[in-house]
Amino acid sequence: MVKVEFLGPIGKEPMEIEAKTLADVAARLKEDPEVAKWLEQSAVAVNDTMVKSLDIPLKEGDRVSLLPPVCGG
Amino acid sequence: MVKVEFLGPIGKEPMEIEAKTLADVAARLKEDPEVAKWLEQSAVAVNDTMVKSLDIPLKEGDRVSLLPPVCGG
Amino acid sequence: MLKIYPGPLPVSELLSEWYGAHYDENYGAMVNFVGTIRDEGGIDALSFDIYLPVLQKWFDGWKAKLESKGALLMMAHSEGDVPVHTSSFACAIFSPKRRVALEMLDAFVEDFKANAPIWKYDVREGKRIYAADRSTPMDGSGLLAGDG
Amino acid sequence: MLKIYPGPLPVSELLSEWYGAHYDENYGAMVNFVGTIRDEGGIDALSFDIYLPVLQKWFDGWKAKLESKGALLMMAHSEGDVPVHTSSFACAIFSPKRRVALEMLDAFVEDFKANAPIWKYDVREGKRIYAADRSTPMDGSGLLAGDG
Repeated sequence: MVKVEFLGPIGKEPMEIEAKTLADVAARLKEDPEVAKWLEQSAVAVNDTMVKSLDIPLKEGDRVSLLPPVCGG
Repeated sequence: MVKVEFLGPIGKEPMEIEAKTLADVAARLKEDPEVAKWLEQSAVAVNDTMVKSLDIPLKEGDRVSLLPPVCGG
Repeated sequence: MLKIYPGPLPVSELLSEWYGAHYDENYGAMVNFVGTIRDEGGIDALSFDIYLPVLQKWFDGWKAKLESKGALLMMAHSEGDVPVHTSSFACAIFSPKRRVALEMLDAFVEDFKANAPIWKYDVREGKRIYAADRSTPMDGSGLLAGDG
Repeated sequence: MLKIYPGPLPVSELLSEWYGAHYDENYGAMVNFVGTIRDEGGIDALSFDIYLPVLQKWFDGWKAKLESKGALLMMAHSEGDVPVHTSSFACAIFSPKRRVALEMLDAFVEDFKANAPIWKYDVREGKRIYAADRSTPMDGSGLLAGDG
């Protein structure tokens, strides 16, 4: 199981899902309409490191974070 | 008569000279070896306004200032 | 050094503290940027969420980049509500060279706007509304939307 | 506002005063540049001559340029001796827009270095030596050297 967190304005409680790669996470999240609408505009971190590839392997206990559009300052 | 001032490191007392234009001032200053060496690197103000042309007419009492290379900050 | 404050930043104290901590370390230039909440669109305040673990890594990356140029970086940001005409963001760069200070201030502030994990909300009549129209997708956004 | 100080600038007080005077006037960004004397080449201090009438006109030109962009400009500079590790130059720009603030800070500081009528001297063992090697001829230099 990996934990998926939704940061900032997504405002959704974390989910626990079965996933071996980020591609598995993507497939699962697309099924949830509330989350799916954020996917196009969100960046992704695994264990708080920003990632750019779906091939990232995931292991038990990993945390995947979705970061929607930002505006600091 | 116009007054010619030498600013910053030139360190020379002001001179009073006869001059109808800046070209007259230039001719006069080139005769003074102590000043001549600064001319290539100095900018010029007439009555505290920076000028870019030798054709500027001068009148009695005008002040011409020589500004050598600067370094503020 | 990255500091997070609940509510508005004490700007004068921060600038004085940063200058006082480093003025005698032979940096020829200090530059600062301070962001202050503008009174526009009828808001009472802006409010900020921060995801600190990623913000800290982002900041540490910039700090290391500046250190490689002989320069220092420090920054403060607010979390929660920041009323109009108070400040939510401040930073300082100390550098031996003025070109490094000026160029890195510009680059740092622009990357901050684009990639620091901070979310902004308008506060109107006690309600918090995500500032979607002023927000920017971070580098690498859309990864999970692809056909993977 | 252009202020000349005999000796080192009170940097923290200046930054605090500038921020305090304008934080509530709806400028979204304040940027600062502070120049501090580096300990190098065995100097005890730098020393500055200023020709204020031309400096004031140069400053007023920049102030008007920034006002046309909705921005404010203020600056302070030292005259006379400024020991190493104290500061001789500080400025602030307030702007509604951060791009204006960042771009104008860079342009203003570079033009300051090239065209503000200020002369720098090294101070060593009580002697004042013109910093010719670090000085720049102002725009239009050489006018009186031509064949006119």
